[in-house]
Amino acid sequence: MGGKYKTPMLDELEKGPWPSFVTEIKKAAKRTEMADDELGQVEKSYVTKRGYWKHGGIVGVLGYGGGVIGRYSSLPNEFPGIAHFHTVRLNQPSGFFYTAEALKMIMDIWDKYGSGLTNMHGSTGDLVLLGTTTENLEVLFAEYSSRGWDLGGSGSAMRTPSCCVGQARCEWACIDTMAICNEVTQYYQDQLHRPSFPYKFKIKVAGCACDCVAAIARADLSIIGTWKDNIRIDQAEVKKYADGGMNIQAEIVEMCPTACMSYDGKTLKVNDAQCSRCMHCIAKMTKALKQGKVKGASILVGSKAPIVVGSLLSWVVVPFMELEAPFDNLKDLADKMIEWWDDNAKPRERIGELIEVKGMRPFLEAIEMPPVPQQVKYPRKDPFFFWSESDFN
Amino acid sequence: MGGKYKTPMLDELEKGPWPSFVTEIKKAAKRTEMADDELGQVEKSYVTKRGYWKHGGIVGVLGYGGGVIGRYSSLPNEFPGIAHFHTVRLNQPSGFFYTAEALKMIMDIWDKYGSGLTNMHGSTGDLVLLGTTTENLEVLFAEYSSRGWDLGGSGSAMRTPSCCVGQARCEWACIDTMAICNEVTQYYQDQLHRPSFPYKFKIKVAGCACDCVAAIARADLSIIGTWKDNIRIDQAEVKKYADGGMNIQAEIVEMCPTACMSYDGKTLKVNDAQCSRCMHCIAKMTKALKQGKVKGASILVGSKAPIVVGSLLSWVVVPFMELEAPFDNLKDLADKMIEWWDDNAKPRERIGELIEVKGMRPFLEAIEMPPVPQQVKYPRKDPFFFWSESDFN
Amino acid sequence: MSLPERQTDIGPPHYEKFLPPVIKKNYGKWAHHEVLSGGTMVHVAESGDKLYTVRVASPRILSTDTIREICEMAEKYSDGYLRFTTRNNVEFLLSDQSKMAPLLAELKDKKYSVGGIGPRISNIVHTQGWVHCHSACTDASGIVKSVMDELHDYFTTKTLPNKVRLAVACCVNMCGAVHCSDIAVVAIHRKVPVIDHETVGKMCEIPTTVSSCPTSAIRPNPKTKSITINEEKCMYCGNCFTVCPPIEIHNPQQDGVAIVVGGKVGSLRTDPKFSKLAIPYIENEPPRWPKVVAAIKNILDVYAANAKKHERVGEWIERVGWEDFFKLTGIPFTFQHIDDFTFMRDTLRNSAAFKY
Amino acid sequence: MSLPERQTDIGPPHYEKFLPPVIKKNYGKWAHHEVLSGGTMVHVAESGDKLYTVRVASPRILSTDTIREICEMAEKYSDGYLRFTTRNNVEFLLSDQSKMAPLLAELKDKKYSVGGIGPRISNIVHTQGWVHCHSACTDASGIVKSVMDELHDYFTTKTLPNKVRLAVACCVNMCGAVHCSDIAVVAIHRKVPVIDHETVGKMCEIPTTVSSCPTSAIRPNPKTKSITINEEKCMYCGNCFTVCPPIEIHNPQQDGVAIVVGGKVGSLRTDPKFSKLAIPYIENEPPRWPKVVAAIKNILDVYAANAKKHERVGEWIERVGWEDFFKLTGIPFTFQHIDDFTFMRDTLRNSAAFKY
Ligand code: SRM
Ligand code: SRM
Ligand code: SRM
Ligand code: SRM
Ligand code: SF4
Ligand code: SF4
Ligand code: SF4
Ligand code: SF4
Ligand code: SF4
Ligand code: SF4
Ligand code: SF4
Ligand code: SF4
Repeated sequence: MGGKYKTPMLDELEKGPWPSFVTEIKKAAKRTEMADDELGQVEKSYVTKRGYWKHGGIVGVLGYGGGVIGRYSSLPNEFPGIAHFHTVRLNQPSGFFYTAEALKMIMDIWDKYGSGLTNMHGSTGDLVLLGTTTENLEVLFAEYSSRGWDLGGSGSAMRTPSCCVGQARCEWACIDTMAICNEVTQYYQDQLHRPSFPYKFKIKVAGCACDCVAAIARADLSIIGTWKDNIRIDQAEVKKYADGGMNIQAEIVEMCPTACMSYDGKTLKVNDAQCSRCMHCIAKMTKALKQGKVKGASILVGSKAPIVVGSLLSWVVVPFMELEAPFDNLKDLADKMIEWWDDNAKPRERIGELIEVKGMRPFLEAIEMPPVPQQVKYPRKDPFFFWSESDFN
Repeated sequence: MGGKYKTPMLDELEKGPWPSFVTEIKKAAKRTEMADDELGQVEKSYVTKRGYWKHGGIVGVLGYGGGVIGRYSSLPNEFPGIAHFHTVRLNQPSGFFYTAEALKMIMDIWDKYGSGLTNMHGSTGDLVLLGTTTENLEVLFAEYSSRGWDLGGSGSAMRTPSCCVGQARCEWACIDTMAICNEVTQYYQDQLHRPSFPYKFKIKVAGCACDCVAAIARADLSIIGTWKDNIRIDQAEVKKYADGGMNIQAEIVEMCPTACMSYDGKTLKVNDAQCSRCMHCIAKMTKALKQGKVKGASILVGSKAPIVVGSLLSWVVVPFMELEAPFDNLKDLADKMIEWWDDNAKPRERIGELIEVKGMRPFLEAIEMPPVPQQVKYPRKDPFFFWSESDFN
Repeated sequence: MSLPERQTDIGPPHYEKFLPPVIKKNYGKWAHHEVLSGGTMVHVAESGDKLYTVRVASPRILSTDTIREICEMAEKYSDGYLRFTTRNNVEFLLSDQSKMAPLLAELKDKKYSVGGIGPRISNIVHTQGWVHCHSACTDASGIVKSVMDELHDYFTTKTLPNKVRLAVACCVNMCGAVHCSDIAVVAIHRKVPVIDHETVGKMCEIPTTVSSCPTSAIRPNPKTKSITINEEKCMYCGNCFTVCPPIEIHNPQQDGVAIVVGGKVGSLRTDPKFSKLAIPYIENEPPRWPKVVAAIKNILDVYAANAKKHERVGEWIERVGWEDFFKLTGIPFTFQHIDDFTFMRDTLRNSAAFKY
Repeated sequence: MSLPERQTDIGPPHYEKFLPPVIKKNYGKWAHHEVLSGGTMVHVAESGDKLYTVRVASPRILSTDTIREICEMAEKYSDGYLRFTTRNNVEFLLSDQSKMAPLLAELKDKKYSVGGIGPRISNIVHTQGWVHCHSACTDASGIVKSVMDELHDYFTTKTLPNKVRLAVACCVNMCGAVHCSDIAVVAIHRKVPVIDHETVGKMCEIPTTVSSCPTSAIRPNPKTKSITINEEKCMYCGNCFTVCPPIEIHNPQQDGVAIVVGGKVGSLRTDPKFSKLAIPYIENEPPRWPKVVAAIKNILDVYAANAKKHERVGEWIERVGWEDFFKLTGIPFTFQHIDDFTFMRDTLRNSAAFKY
């Protein structure tokens, strides 16, 4: 099989040092007509500068409302192999850890029923299997689920949670990101597989303010590790950095956003009361500086892509929360958020958008959080504000 | 006359070192029933915690649509002296300069026809005469105008322009604020006296970025002096500041917003290419630092109080413009702005609000200004933007 | 007595008529200045000429008597020349240094306050209040007097890290410069307006009234030929009342003031800033508003103790963070502080780094 | 062949199954790490145990063949353990240092790129493009390949002031992390959609279509039983097309990409930032988008030459100002750069201090 099409445009993209997706498609095209026709259609797109995909219809597996994105070529006669070309979202293990054995099993099944192409991983976090037909869906699902692999989310549902590598490898993880991610994924299985929300709801967990999973920018519920007590300093290691050529004054002290550090050429000091726990100094001097020991997470809410009211970053709602397995406090909180959102949102309204419409107060009241200064960059400016009867007592 | 009322509440406000407005009202109350009844009514307000003024009716002088704010007590039987209590706005001379002679003349006439109370000055800039009757308006106007004093603005009109003291006394005035203010006041006499705009339009002129007339915060058209070339440094004077105890590093160099200054204990240097002309260093070291010699103004547009879409600060539209008498370029520009606003605004819509509704582009096109980076703090974030046919050529 | 002949559209007299000779001569040619005391300064021209300024407090509401008194002092000491500042102080403009001491003596004698120059508190920008405006929900002059009595030393002698600009607005129209002041007072309502349906029907244009409401809280009520207000949506701006007086927004028991902080207008060091809400409500307590005075004093003291030299109130707060502002001042943080007006988006914290 | 028994709602397998023993043992007890080269690092546990990571580039679209090849290498060198990163690179997790050199040799042999660790460019976050999405107005994978070929040295060896995160979104839905990236590409339309009135009437729910438009550009047209679009108001977001396919937004001649810059998500030093518009439009030039590549290269070079150590792109720009960004990069400033979307207010400059 393979080689049905001449692809002079795409061939250009096999040149150069970066690994080529064209090479990948060609590899699969040697084995599946799907991948071969995909190659042909993409080549055509490169010539005409437009895509040839129809809107997805609703396809899926029995009892589930999501996990599969229906996709059909708009040129099924020209490219019959991709008349159906649905993607299957397999829920990745937290932290994207695999064994070769498990991965090969996944690939074997995929070669049997799909295009032989994958996305490792989708932007939300799923292991995306790229291209199969409607009739293969049930079989695929049976094969995978019987081996312990389930589908991820799509549609107006809980979406597949994801997280940074966290305590598995990182010295800065203030929370067990992978355990949290796994726990909420399990806890919300029903909501993940049966879309019943006003719109999508995403959860991402980062172990510290570096936010290696971009939680603050692309999760309705962003959980970010932090600490409360003092930074621990090993002055001997500070000296080693200085000896190693680091300009501690310029690179660390002057870049501290709160100007709470000082260095006299010997001792590095932090005025912890002023520290905002931004992670800069710790990240750049990992051997010398350690976070405090009272660890937990900040809970932020609302980020999303720009469609249609403009992109949002998540907002702080709970500045600090201890998070220990089984994370019931977190699940409670998320439940309250979702319930309020579900009760109040219009269709296709994300939780951040709803908060903008309703204001923070009803949201905070719903999740039973008092107002605290950490929730704002600065207080309101204009003198137009509401009073409730409860404020008068 | 005077002393009709017991004013125990207001009497409290005659105590203490700050000059007392109550004492002022009492002084006038010795001579006019108006001021005496005013005293009585204000005392009543102090007791009941509410005002007793009706909405202003439309009153004024023949041929003018503004300059007088009609005001009537809602308790005319109780306080007959202030049944009418209109204010008259006399257009102040630029810079609020007076001779004792001129002021006394103004007071003499006011004592004849009004309450004997004034506001020196109103927030917009007018010399406000506080309290007279409808029947006295024409007489007052004849008396004042025959002596060279005219009314200021009110209503949906050009409002009385005002300015900082500028070159009359200040070493930092990059433009002749008083001449500009006087010129635009004269140029817009018709629009000032005959409300024909969608809403109020205010002009304020400050000689430099200190903005001693708060132009950027409360003028539809804010004119702020600036310069383009290099800051001039007198190192001998720098030394004197240092010798005098100034911590140049902390107070000047580290407070420079662009970090473009350096000081080695001897020589103070400015990297002018990076300087934003914020005025900090010059203001704090006036003997040592002088602005460059290529002077002019930045033109900003749109500030206003919060009613009803939230307060606005003026936005930069023309970063630099030379301004020499008779300031035709400025008048042209203002004309274009006003024309666009007049053509497009709804009633009670300020020019800043209109720009928000229509976008900057039509406004800049109307005033024939190209887009430049100085107009924005930062470019747009979301990928939703318009294209005109003209952009495709 | 026949009227003198009226003239129209002549505009104000040209300022040149009122400039002292030393200013005319050195106009645009000033070299530098020096602050001599809390209320005096000298400007030196390139020519070497000097202009001495003596600044005097004014309650802004001035009787003709007081103005005449001031004029007489001007005639005695400054050749009759004087001016007012953009913050409503009076300035005597002296070219003769030897007249300064006697002027200051007479001012002291007559109990004028000399001050407001340099890193101090100057006059409070304020507006009409109960003295003249139908819209007022507090009195401006009374608050100003009470606050300035308390802070008087900061006007005359004591210094602060930088200028501190105070303002009072007697309603949310904010005729004063409250929205960009270091510390300011703005009067607010807290209750939905009470409607006199009969009068509304007669006196007001319903569509104008409906559209006056920024939050769309008002709907026409064809039955009563009046309007109804949605209590959930009204944020007491009073705009409907301005357009239609029978919609009574005043509520003496519930009206009061809010304190806002951290604004500025100059572009020195940092961009001009809007004032932000510090205290959402303090009741009206005429005649001397003790809680308002104490609140302002507290904020000022904390600023004075914590800011760096040259830092304005807003610059200090932005450096230490609003978390610290609330902690240091002990002001409680409430739901009202969290913006829910149109532009709340950028006021909410979208960062994992903050203080406790 | 009968199907194996399906299970539901089991969720993903527990990650513990896939953790190498050294991780299980030292879980949550890592002490520090060291970057050894552009694509290798070692994490040291409190126990002294070490974990070596070798990071390898991936085109994200991977064939099962390649994944099997990677698995085989993992079996050979890292006891079968591997992971993927949040930016879609592959990481081999070695507990035995001696296996690193042979792994690197085999990777080199097989033409894998090792890199992306430290102050470098890592993989470009991107999404489906013409490969799979109906909404795409450019191809994502092709741009990524073209750009990464050009910047390859910055992945493997060369360093930059800090990490530079690149992203590509193939439409304004922005499934990639474009809105908070150092430098990113977002595909845009520039023409009002063309409506197939007959199909619209049949296929689409008119009220939903009307309300899908964020700028209220769409009105129902009862005559055609379709809709009309107000050309003045449409800003080509494509939301109507998502809701109602016969509203054709694609226009191959006019579709293209915009370049945005200065975003980030971490809270280190400065708050997370949105990316801002740098270049409003570059035409689609498959197969290798030379203008896009050149534009990104230019911005990156200017950043590398001007930023301080540890400054991200957005931090550098905010320090020098956007005036300087446009001057230094030579990118023309256009009307499109000036925000006129809902929240333009705070993007306009309200200060008298700026650079030329
Ligand atoms: C597959 C994936 C891109 C990828 O190649 O990785 C993807 C693909 C699509 N996204 Fe997405 N989104 C994907 C992650 C994202 C992300 C990133 C994330 O989740 O971290 C975002 C930005 C964050 C967010 O949610 O705001 C994202 C924001 C959107 C939006 C805008 C939503 C919004 O509220 O602003 C849409 C539009 C919509 O929902 O109608 C959208 C819609 C779509 C659709 C379903 C297009 C459509 O309208 O039908 C795409 C299907 C493509 C296809 O045919 O395969 N996709 N989408 C990602 C999911 C894979 C996975 O499960 O792991
Ligand atoms: C007299 C004065 C206050 C003072 O004591 O100094 C004043 C008094 C009034 N202002 Fe003002 N405004 C005065 C300067 C201002 C300023 C400051 C300025 O001009 O620099 C502002 C803020 C800047 C601005 O224009 O936005 C100001 C913003 C308002 C507003 C809000 C306008 C807006 O678009 O946001 C209103 C409401 C309105 O126009 O309906 C208003 C309305 C009023 C009215 C007419 C109340 C009304 O609705 O009828 C007040 C009449 C009071 C009276 O009975 O005497 N006044 N008003 C000031 C004019 C005196 C003068 O001519 O010198
Ligand atoms: C007289 C007056 C102008 C006028 O036309 O009337 C004036 C005069 C001077 N100002 Fe001003 N400013 C005057 C209102 C203002 C205002 C407007 C306002 O307060 O509403 C501001 C803006 C305040 C703000 O940013 O919110 C203002 C911000 C400044 C600054 C900037 C202070 C800072 O560092 O932020 C300076 C420079 C300085 O003090 O170093 C300055 C400096 C000066 C100098 C030194 C300029 C000079 O060389 O002559 C003048 C005397 C200084 C003084 O009073 O301490 N002037 N000055 C105004 C006096 C008002 C008063 O009675 O107190
Ligand atoms: C492996 C990964 C997490 C994962 O679960 O997969 C990861 C791992 C590490 N990150 Fe990260 N980051 C990873 C994505 C991110 C992201 C998310 C993204 O790019 O979408 C960010 C946010 C970027 C942003 O702000 O826009 C991120 C911002 C950081 C930072 C902050 C950099 C800064 O100064 O702004 C650090 C600290 C540093 O580099 O000094 C950091 C540091 C680290 C450390 C050193 C943490 C540690 O001690 O283990 C890890 C290796 C460093 C490296 O790659 O240079 N990591 N890191 C991700 C690797 C992606 C890749 O293949 O390149
Ligand atoms: S977010 Fe923090 S804890 Fe997680 S991998 Fe990155 S640096 Fe480590
Ligand atoms: S964590 Fe950030 S704020 Fe705290 S000391 Fe380090 S650099 Fe400063
Ligand atoms: S604005 Fe500038 S020029 Fe005008 S008085 Fe103030 S400092 Fe002088
Ligand atoms: S004017 Fe401002 S930006 Fe320029 S050198 Fe002085 S302090 Fe720095
Ligand atoms: S602020 Fe309000 S109450 Fe005070 S003068 Fe202005 S309109 Fe009247
Ligand atoms: S007070 Fe303001 S918000 Fe309330 S009904 Fe009147 S106009 Fe609307
Ligand atoms: S960014 Fe747009 S085109 Fe690309 S995958 Fe997402 S929805 Fe499809
Ligand atoms: S493309 Fe967007 S803006 Fe244009 S009509 Fe469709 S929905 Fe409205």
